[in-house]
Amino acid sequence: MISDLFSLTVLLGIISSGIRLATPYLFASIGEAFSQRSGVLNLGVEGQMILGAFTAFYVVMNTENLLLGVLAAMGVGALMGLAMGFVSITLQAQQGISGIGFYLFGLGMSNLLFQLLVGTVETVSGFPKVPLPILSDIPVIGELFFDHNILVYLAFLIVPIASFVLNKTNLGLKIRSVGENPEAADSLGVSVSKVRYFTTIFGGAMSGLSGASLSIALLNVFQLGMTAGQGFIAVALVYFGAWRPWGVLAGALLFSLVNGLQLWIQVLGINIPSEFAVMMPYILTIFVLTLSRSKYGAPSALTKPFEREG
Amino acid sequence: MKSRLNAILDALLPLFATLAALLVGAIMLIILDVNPLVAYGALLNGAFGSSNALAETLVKATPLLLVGLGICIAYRGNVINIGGEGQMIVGAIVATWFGLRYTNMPGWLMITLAMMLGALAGAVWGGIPGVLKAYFNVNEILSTVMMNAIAVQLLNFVLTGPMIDPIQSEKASQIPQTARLEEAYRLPRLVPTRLHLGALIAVGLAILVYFLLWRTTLGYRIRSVGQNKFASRYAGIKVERYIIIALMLSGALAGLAGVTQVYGVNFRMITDGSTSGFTGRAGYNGIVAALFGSLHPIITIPASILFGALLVGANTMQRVTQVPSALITALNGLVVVFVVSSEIWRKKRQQKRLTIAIEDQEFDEFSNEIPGHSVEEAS
Amino acid sequence: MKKTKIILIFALMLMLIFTACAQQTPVEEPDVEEPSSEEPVEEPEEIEKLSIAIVSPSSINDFAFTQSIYDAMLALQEEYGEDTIEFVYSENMFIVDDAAAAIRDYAASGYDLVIAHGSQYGSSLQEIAPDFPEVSFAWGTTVDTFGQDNIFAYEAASDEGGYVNGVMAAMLTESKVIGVVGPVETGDAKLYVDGFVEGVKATDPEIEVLVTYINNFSDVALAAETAETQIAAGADVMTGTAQMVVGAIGKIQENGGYWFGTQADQANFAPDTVVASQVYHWEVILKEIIELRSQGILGGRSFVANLANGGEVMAFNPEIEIPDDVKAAADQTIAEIKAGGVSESPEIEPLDIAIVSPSSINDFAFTQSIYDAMLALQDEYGEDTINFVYSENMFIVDDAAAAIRDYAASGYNMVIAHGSQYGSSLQEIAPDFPEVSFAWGTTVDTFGQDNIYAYEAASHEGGYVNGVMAAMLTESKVIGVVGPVETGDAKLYVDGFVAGVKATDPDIEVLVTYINNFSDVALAAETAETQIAAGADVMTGTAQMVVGAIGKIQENGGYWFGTQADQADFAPDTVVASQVYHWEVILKEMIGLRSEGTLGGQSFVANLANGGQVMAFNPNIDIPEEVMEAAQATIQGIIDGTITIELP
Amino acid sequence: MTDLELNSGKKVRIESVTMQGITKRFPGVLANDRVDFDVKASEVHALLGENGAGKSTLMKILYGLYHQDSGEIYINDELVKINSPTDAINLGIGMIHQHFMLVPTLTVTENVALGLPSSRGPLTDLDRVSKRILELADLYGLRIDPNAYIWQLSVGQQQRVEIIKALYRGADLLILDEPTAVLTPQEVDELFGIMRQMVNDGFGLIFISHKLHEVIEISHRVTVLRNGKKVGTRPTSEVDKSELAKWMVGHAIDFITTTDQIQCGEVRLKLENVSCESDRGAKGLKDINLELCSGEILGLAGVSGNGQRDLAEVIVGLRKVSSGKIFLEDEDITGADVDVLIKKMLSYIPEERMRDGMIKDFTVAENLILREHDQPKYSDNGFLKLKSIENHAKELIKLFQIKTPSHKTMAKSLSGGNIQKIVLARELSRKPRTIIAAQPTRGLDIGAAEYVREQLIIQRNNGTAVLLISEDLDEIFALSDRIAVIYEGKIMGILSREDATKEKIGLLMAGVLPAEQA
Repeated sequence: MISDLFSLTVLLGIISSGIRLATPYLFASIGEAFSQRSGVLNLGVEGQMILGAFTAFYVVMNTENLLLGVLAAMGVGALMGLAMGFVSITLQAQQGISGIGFYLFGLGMSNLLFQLLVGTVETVSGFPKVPLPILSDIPVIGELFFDHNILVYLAFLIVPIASFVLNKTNLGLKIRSVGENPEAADSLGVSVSKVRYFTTIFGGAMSGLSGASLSIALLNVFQLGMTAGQGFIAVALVYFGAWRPWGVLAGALLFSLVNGLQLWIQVLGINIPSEFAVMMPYILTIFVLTLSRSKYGAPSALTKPFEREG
Repeated sequence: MKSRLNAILDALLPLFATLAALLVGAIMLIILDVNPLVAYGALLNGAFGSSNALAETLVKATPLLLVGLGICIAYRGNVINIGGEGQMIVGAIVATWFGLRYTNMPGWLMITLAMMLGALAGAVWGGIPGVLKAYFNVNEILSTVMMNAIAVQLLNFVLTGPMIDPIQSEKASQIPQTARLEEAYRLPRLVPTRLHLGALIAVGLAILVYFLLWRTTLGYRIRSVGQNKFASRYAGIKVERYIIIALMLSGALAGLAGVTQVYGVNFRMITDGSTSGFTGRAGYNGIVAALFGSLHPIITIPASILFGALLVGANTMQRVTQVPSALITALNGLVVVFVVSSEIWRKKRQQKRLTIAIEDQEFDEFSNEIPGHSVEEAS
Repeated sequence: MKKTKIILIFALMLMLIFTACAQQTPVEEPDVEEPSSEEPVEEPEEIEKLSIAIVSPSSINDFAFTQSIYDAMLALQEEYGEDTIEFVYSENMFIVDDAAAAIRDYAASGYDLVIAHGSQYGSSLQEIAPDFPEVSFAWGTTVDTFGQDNIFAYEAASDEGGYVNGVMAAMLTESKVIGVVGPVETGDAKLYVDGFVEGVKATDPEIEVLVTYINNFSDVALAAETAETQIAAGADVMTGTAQMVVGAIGKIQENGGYWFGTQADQANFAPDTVVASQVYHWEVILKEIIELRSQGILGGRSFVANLANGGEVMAFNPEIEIPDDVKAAADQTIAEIKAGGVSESPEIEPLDIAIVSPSSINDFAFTQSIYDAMLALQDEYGEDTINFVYSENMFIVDDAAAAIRDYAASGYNMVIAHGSQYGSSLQEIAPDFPEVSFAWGTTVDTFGQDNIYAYEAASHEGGYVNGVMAAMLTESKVIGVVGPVETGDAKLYVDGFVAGVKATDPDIEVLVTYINNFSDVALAAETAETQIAAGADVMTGTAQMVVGAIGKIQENGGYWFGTQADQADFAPDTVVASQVYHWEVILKEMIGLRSEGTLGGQSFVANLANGGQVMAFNPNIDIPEEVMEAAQATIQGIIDGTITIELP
Repeated sequence: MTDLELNSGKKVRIESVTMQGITKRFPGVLANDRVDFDVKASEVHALLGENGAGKSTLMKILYGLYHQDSGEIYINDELVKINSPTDAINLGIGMIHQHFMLVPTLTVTENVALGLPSSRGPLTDLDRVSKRILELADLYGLRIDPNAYIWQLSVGQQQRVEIIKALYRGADLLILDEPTAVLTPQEVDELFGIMRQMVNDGFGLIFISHKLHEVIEISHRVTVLRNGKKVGTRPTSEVDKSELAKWMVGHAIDFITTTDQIQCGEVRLKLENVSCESDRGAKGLKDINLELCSGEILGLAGVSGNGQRDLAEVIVGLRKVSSGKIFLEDEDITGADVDVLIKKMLSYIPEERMRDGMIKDFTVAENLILREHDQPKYSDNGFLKLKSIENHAKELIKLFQIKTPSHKTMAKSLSGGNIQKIVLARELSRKPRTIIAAQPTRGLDIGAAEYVREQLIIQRNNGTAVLLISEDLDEIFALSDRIAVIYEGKIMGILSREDATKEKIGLLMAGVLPAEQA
């Protein structure tokens, strides 16, 4: 049975699962990477995601306007990010814990609003698949990589963009410096809190988008607690990716591909308890990181509030 | 006098913050057409209104305190242990297995052994991220999050297979639970409620952890490693070892929390397929409790009770007012956010007091040492 | 639309709260608790001379709404004497501003009671009343007194008469088609029509009721035209409300059918056609108002005219020979309504029931099934009899235990622990509350305690039926199953499903994947994708996260079989059938036992045979006949025991 | 308003800056008390004072990092308001902070470009910036690789980056906050060369220091602060060292040197062909052979970054030896753990005391037992003996005159000098047999530095072996019995004090062997 794993269908299946599963992680992790690069640890990603998922779903259900849904989800995420920013930047609260608070808040609010405004599980028509001209006609690869909905493309497109912004723009320079040595940035007239507010708001918007990618692009449905801890995995993937967009991509793909693999293992009836199959992506993620021995450290000022003395 | 007042104000700060959060919650309640006074009356009543309510609050606070104590240690060692959920689970699995496997032991002996084994299992589960961090530079936030996910699958596996209640395994429904521990193995009840000895043990451990951190070389080293790795190495402390020890101790206390949940409350393990069904989110809430308690083991005691009261009372409030339970979750989130946010006032005031203290001291010394201003005139 | 409304209502509520806070402080609320009808008023008490003014939107002889209040005044005058009751009226005040002016004018010129007989007059009244604290105002039909102590409110429970009319209409129609002509779908009219339809359906669900709202109160021609249309569609019995229905009555009369009236006795208008009318006797209400006034209470209360208090009366047309059985049914219905419930359910004591369950009441799965059952019970026994509360999302066993104990201690008669993981806690709690019944699901274990009921669903039965159908529908011979954790109800269902498939066609491959998670919708979706990629064209699954999987099989044009809730609403083109739990069947048995003094100690299984489980086939899907037949045969086989399900 | 013009970016060349009556109060501390200060174009104005005298505070006010409670600032006789570093930069003021304001994970170019508008809009224009850096570097002799990461650079090079940052922003008034504290003598000379050139080009420079000879060497005028108050301002040519010292400290100071020659005792520490790897591309050690006797101070001279740190760490057990052997009192201690060596009474005063030598969030008492916390004196079977720890702390606080409210105060709330004293008190009070002292007086004010030197001499006189690693040649010559010179991880030679001259040592430090010297 195990040999079945190496057939083309299965291989393609795993890869396409990996691409889909990675999509929400990419959005949320890239956003989180930005906020961590500037020194803010946001553990509230999960809450922002689920509230974003609900918002997108609800807006699309009522307006059938997908773009509006995406924007609303990003807006709600950004609002949560703003609140997170206020608490952790202006009020200098413990970031990890306030994040847990925002997670609970987002979880509760999405659930509450769903009960009051929707009531029962419904579908919406979300983003359709957009086969890319020419590219999607390439046999095998075309279907695999170039026949997805627009948010999937966007998720993968965001990786090089994020990398470019971080490394090649003034904004990126500011973000990196604020996360490493806020005093230095401050002494050169860079507003540490402005930069950090920007990244937390951006991170929130991305988390919202991540939620939207679930509820109006990949699944087209909202169900209570549907993010199921993915926000926390997204945070963990930022560590895996050593705060670099390409690293995050590698982490998200690894985790998602192994997740796809374990699904196939179960589908092929390979005889291991399903629990152990489900464990696989987690174990492998730790394992790979243990072996790879990242040379990059965390941003020096991560979780440290900045306050000019005097 | 003044310093005592300040200390009291500091200690009450989380309480004020909680009240502020509840005030925001009141608006939501009004929107849901529920009288906030009735709701919060129910909350207070549910948390403290009767001896039974009080006992429930303490039962809830017990695992929070145990996990929170572990967080105090880990945090002092500058490691962030988000793995309390997983550590509770493996601690409970091992202790439960032991209690079911060996029957007819004296109760006190079994309880002692089970606690030790559970703590050990938790320590191992916490130690793995510790080793990974110390020697392989794997970030512990990542590894503990992953270890939680692994632990819950382990739980699902043993409770549906190897450790399932033999009675259940014959039934079609196959509830994923273990058999019950025998009567003798259960933690004694303190008063005729569900309040069990575990609560006292947790308080005892809080004092012990306080001593450990500030009165022993081990604690000294953990704190040293947590504050400054370079200086610790310079002081001859093996930094890696103490990172691991800090996470292991943290895991051990979480493991113990798992044991008390089984031996003190439910007498068996049950899962609903997620972590929180067994742990009651204590692995996460314990972190919050520890931070409410300023990461100080003694202050974590009232902080755990406060947070436990909030959780218990909120459930009562839901029952009485019939608001959707989602509101409770959101409200808890608000409380957490408000309480951590309130810390800034404590910090600000502490800073102020400190500088005043130094000023007084320094000016005294200067006035003794410095011989007048004659030099200035010389220019 | 509904959602926007809720948001609006939220905003409004907020504003209301603020205004209420601002207003309520100085005003002493009259004590509304006082029983308003201590004794039926037979003999009119001596009252002071009273001058009353009526303002109403249509004409006093409209055969409908306005006429009802006018007639009531005449009745009052008759009772108290013209010397005592003096009244004037302003009719056809359809312009609200004019009506406001009239109301103000009457109040200013010393009338004791001004009746604003139109729900549209409310906001005017709210402004005017405070200026005349000595004057009583009455506003109908509504229940809102604006918290002002000189406004009475009154309305009619017109659904009651509607129901009675409906029952009779159902028995009289031969074509099995009934027409209804309504003005605007709101207020009194809607209440009446809804009650009517309910009455019809309760008597014969097969009857088709054509309801047309013409969105107009006065267009008699349009009402006539509507009646023509309905008659053309086969209606032989009709009803309708508001003054323009006279047009409709004329038409049904022409066609020799029957009419049921409301608001006023319409028999005079078409003696050979109108069978019965629900007539308002506002004088019953007005008498109470007058009496309160004589005691110095100028307002602040609201009243409902209904069959029980005589504010509504069924006027049967003596000109028409109503068949005995119809008359008897009508009388019986009236009696039942007066007694407080139309239900045929056995009389039971009022019960307070509490539910504790691990997920959310709208989880589309396990918890929702028990919640829906409670609603069904309430529907059946009435909300007065069945009062229930719930604690949802009690995934922490310990919290659930606290909740269960708390409910038991606070006097609930029955506490339902709807989660197999709660058993252990229940075992401890139940002995402490011997007077309380506990129910534990889903399991069969009562722990030998005589106040615990156990209930579970034979979900493998529905699973088996689903499996049989799935096996017949798959073309690829591959079927996918998405499960949460391999245990309990989920395992039972999946095992039953697999058995059903294999029994039908052993060659079919069934791919079972447990994702070990109840909420990860994305992972469920991905699992479905994987199974589809592996060839699955028919799928099933259980627990709330399966919505992700349903979406995927839908995209791929395959079939889905549901369980726990009817999932056809969710994906009408994909869900072939769902196994639905009807816990109310079980709960009714428990309630019945309890009323006989048995508090527990028995276990129940919801299955196909006892109706606790029902197969809901999706009417939107064209299920091939042989599949449908096989399904029915399987159900029958399971029920009569000829099919035994082999579980692993 | 002219200040409006200035703030709006219209750049006026700074001819003079005048600060008048500046007062700044921190919660509880009067950091500046009505201080007047001025600086003109083409001069170096030294600001002299002990640690905590208020020099840095005054300059941070000028740079917009702090706001004065009262007092005015004038540029070219026009009142200006400086609310932030951005304002200061726009006015043409640059500041080289004592602790460098650099982001270690960024390149030189990125550090310079940070916070500046780019010619390419939102995109960085690093190529242009690095070209300009090279131009500036050329102009002032600031050799630097624009593409290097900051963490790869030596302290001296990092300082150059700081100067370039200021120049790049068009500063024509430069505040140098203790710029020499971290530099080697050669680097100091280089810096002074740069400063002189800048003065010639019309820059105004404020030079903050507590090193008298440097002030006398480089400045045109000197202002002395003490306790937040201005003591006075004088042209440098009119003052001498001892006078300035008296101003600074408030009383006269005697400079000490070792004069007596003590006979070397047994060999306490011996390194045989020791080599090691270093961090991040630095050179490490190559075949070091060294003997240290009891009762002597062996001075190790060398330009910063030539392996001094590695040598110290290898000896005290913080760094692995790749080859060779180390003996402490004839016992092979190669690869021994730090705690073992501590018990052998090996004391170590680390170079970066703030980072390596103490724990900010520990109390003074806890810091005072950092290296001995598990000795029987302070702990008993794993339990700390709080009473004896407290007594120990009280004793040392008195003995070493550590200014702290109590032994329970967190170390972080003490001044830098006092934190240094904690480290010294701890390492010197334990009756060590061997002391490795790395830059023990760096960052100390005169009084404290002299005190430390005195302590080292007392230790030596008591028969302790002292390895004094210092980049301050004056100090080396003042204290050492023998002088070793390290260059690129190798010992270039060991001279007795009699044989040593500054020239000889200087050449060895530059890597020129005696044979070549001829």
